[in-house]
Amino acid sequence: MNKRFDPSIVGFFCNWCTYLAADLAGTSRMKYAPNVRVVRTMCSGRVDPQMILWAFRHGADGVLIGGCHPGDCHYQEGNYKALRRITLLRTMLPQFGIEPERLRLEWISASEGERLRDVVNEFTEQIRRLGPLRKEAAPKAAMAA
Amino acid sequence: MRLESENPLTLSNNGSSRIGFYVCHCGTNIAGVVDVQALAEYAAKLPGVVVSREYKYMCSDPGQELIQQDIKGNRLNRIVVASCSPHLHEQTFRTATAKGGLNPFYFHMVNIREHVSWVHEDRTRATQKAKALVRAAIQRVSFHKPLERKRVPIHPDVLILGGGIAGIHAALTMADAGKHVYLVERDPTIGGHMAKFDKTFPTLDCAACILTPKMSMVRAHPNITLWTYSEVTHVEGYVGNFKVKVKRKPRYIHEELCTGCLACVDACVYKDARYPDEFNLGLGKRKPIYIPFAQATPLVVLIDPETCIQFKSGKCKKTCVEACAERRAIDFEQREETKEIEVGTIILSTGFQVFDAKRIPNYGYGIYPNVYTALEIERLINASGPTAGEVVLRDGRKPQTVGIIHCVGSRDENTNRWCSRVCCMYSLKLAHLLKEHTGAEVYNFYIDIRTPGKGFEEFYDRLLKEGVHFIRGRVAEVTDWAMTPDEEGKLVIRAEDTLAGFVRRVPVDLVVLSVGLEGHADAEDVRRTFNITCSTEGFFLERHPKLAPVDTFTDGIFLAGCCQGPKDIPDTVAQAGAAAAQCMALIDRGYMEIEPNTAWIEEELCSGCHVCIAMCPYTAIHFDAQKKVAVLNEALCKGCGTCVAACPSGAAQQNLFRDEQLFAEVEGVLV
Amino acid sequence: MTTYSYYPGCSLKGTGKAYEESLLAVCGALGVELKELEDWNCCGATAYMAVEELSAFALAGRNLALAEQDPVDLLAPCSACYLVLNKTQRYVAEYPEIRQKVEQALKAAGLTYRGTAKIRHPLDVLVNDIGLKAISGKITKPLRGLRVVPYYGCQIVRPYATFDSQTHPVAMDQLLKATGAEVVKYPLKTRCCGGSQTGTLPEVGLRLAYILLKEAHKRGGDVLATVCPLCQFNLEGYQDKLASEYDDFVPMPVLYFTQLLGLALGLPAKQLGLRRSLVPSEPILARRNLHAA
Amino acid sequence: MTAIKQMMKYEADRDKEFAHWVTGVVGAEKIRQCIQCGMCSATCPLSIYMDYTPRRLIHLAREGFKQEVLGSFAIWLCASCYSCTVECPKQIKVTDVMYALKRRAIQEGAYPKRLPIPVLAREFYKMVRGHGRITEGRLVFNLFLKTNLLKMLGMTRLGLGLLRTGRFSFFKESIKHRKELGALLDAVKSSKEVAA
Repeated sequence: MNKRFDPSIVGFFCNWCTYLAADLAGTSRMKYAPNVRVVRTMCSGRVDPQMILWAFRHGADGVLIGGCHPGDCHYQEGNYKALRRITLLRTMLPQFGIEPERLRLEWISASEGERLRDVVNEFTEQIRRLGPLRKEAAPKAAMAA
Repeated sequence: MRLESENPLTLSNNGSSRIGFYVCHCGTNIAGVVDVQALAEYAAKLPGVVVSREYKYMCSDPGQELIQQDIKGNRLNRIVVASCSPHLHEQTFRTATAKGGLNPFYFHMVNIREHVSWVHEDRTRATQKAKALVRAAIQRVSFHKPLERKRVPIHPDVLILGGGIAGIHAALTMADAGKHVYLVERDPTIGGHMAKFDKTFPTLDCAACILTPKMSMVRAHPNITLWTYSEVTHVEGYVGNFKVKVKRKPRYIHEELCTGCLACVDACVYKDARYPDEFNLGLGKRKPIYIPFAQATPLVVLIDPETCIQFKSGKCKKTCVEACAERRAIDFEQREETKEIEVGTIILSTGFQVFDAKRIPNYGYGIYPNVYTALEIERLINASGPTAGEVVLRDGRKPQTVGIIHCVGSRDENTNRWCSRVCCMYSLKLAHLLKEHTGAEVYNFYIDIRTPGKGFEEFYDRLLKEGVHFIRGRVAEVTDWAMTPDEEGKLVIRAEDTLAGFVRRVPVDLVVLSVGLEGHADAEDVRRTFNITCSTEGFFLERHPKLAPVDTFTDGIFLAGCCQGPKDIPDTVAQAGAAAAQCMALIDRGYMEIEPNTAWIEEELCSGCHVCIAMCPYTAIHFDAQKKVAVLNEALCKGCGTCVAACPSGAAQQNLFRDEQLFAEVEGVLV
Repeated sequence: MTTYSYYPGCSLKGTGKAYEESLLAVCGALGVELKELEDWNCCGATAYMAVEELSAFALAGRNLALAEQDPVDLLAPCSACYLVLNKTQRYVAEYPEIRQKVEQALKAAGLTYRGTAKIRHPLDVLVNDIGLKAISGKITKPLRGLRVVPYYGCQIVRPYATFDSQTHPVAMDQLLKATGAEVVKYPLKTRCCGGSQTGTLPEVGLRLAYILLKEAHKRGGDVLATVCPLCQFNLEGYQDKLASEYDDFVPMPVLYFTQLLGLALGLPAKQLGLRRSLVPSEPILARRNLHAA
Repeated sequence: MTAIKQMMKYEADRDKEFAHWVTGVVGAEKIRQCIQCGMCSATCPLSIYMDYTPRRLIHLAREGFKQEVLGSFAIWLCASCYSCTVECPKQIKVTDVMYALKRRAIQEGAYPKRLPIPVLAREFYKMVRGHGRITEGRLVFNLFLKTNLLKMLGMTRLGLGLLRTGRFSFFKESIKHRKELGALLDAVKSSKEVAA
């Protein structure tokens, strides 16, 4: 009976939407996988691609970024900028030996506690299926960070 | 490559930081799931940690004392508290840190309640996650720098959006306190839903009698600028300094010239009213030139271009203009105009809309003429309503039996899940009034009777005494399909009498649908315009259900009334008062301290690549041609950090979210 | 020429023969090709599903698996079949435990299931694929003056109203209007006919049929139009019994909507199985000067 | 003189296993959220005949009053019209719950003796197992033979009518791949035994 892989995932959550959705999930006592560890930023636009690679380098098996729905950004359009960066980065990840599926950007508003729960569970499962980030991948990522 | 050289771990224990760590039990809220003992022991061993304690309630005075004493006693220079969400108590602990003599921004908070103990069940794994988050915070806090809070002045004027009872009460409260209020209302008159009601529960005092005096006070008040038939189209700025654009729709009447004599209305070429009037929900008729109702405020007529001959064909005798020859108030050329105002605080009191009964076809609304919504009945029994208080069916008969169906569009996964909170009481009220007006036999079909307010249960008791029937069961359908002779020509209501345990068919003449309350169809647009949040149900979201019930997540914007969720008049007025008080607290202090999370640019690192300039949504960054570097204007920066993420050379940095702080945190959650 | 795979179900080969005949005739006249599903089996039937759910899912599953082998939509005229096939598809998708058992059973029968079949009802196809416009264009003998009561019954709108309103369906109303008939306003159009009960609890089934027919007559209907062989059988088959039990009962012909459409398209009575009625419709048609070709 | 029966219930009268079972039934996922509004009963065309309305059955079942539920005649009245399922404000699939109760009652032999339901099921199964299709005429015929002839005789006029109009065929409808179909049904049976 081998212990099943328990991925560690870094979540960069926007202070105005996804972070509050996580608070809401809490006050509503929803239950979800404990694998995502949240780092709060004021806006998904603050999430620097190097920060994501840094996370992969230091042992993250997946990275989840939570921002406001299109048109709802607290700072007008930081979420769009995040979208552009993440899309670009996803295309580069394979060069570091990292499957693009390990990086995900989701729009989760402050009222979507249930959605947060589902996204976290679903993403955790996805990463579990992908397995641990291959050892040789990390150093490659490090070069970039 | 930036951080290759300086690994946060080595930096974080350069000996300089003396960290105090505190984990809160929050009673059993946290301790019940997270092993706080183990957590404190774990933190104690982390580099830089000098003190590590667990305590029942960190937010309590003794809890905060603890921090202050340790700062002094153990010469702490960094504080980390693991408890609830920073949105709840970050301020509390920053203040405690400051009281201890440290710069409040040497503090960092870890959320192990909302994000851990309340959402996870497995004690081991929850504790494990908590440890990771704590380690991250402890690594991060070493990189914190002392910061000064920025103070922004609060413009003394206030904008109130929505002129129902909530907006009216808030406006008067502040105007009486000497604040200048802009009250903006979408309809041609203020008064909102309350103006349509006949009586109010449970006291049965007439709505108009208590509302209309307040309406005219608004009109007369020197400190209130009343803009009806107007909408807010654009909002920019932030707490203390909002710039707002207000669109004033044309009435085709010069408000300041109209005396409300209504001569024009009488003079209209249409001798009698023929168009469904909005105020009476189409139960009455109006002319193309009209006032919504007798006590409309302001008492200024308006012209509806959809129905006015002059607008449709341009060939009208314009008898109305003749009638107003003296004052020349009528102006077919009037155009929409836009006002720009500056205010420091905003109250949203945009109210609600009633559930559209057509969405439940089984109840026959719009199919059978004698099925009405509760709001329509309010107009029918209202002495100033279309029938002058006569409750008659569409064919003129007086109803002998009435069925009131509760929870229409409430407590139903197929339409709206929530309880609309006021329907039970207004249904009881209507039951009483209908019995009083018509002597009819009245049946209430309810799921549960909810009468938690002051004097509510007593009112319920009164209705029981009056012999109103109460049948506990959700109605399945209203139909004109008769099974027995006495059902012929009636509307038959079918429901299970759940207390009796069998299904009943009750033939009635009049069906009243107690429709629920929901957020306005365009609440989403308003939410966007003001940059606030909606709850899942489509009502505006308060900052905290208990501790900040009228605040929003946007500083300086407050909520009052049903736009935040269904509530009755007493609660609405109370909330409006609270919102007014919140505004005045800000105004009278004169300034607001805001998060010092602004960005800045390290000149010597800046390569002058312009990337950040394009990024900034507030044009806070410009290029210094001499120095060939980007320069950031702190006053304009709102602290999103987008420029920081974009800067290729690491010259752009953000207070409270510096690269090394975030990198250390990321590493911390992972080690 | 639009083509559909056609799943008759047991009733259309027995008590519902007239439905099959009229359906095939109408489709022929409208240029719709129906290919009978090769080696189809009993759908599993609601009555059976109630007591043997899994076997029913498996039986329906076989039909779906067979249908998937052809990309065209699957036409299921019997409401019971329509429901069971739909329900099976949804539940197999919704409940892993059911999926696993059904797939396993199909494997034993050498079949695989993907859940891609699109299950359609003729009413849906006629109104939404062929279109009322095209149909009214082909009407040669409009049913002027004939007062038709549109009766949908339960299982084409409940619980899966895929092409019409669950509570107030209108598709058949529109189609009948297109035939020139006068459509009676009928609040019981989706009320259960009790068909599945008549076999086991006659008094109950009969009572429900009585309620429907009585109201239909009260509202001035000449004939009642159905979309389901079970409803048709239950509403027509026991009218002599109803007459003997309820003195205010007046018999009424119960026709398939396809039979009425066929008449309007000028198709011969023989092709429409009109003579298979137990309550003959000829008298009322004659009274309204409508004679089948 | 009518016998006096104790109506009051002791906690010990609750069958917790049954209560647990019903919450696990397919379609009954939300049965605990029932607010007893009675929509299911009110919308049910058969509830006019029911000893316990669907609403009461739901509550009795989730509280574990097994005798009352399985002994109730109401569960046999369900005509599969799905009104309750569609209208339930808590989205409980009441029809499926009724089905599950029927099945449980049959398992435990707790069905009204006057009902030919198990016979019907058996006959139906035999015919499908054997031929893959139902020849209605034969099914009804066998069914009536195995239950009560009287009812059958009462129906002769209908029978004759159907014969006359060629709707009552005795000719066996049948599929080609009977062996496969047999295998399919056996597979279901065995999978059930595994489950049981």
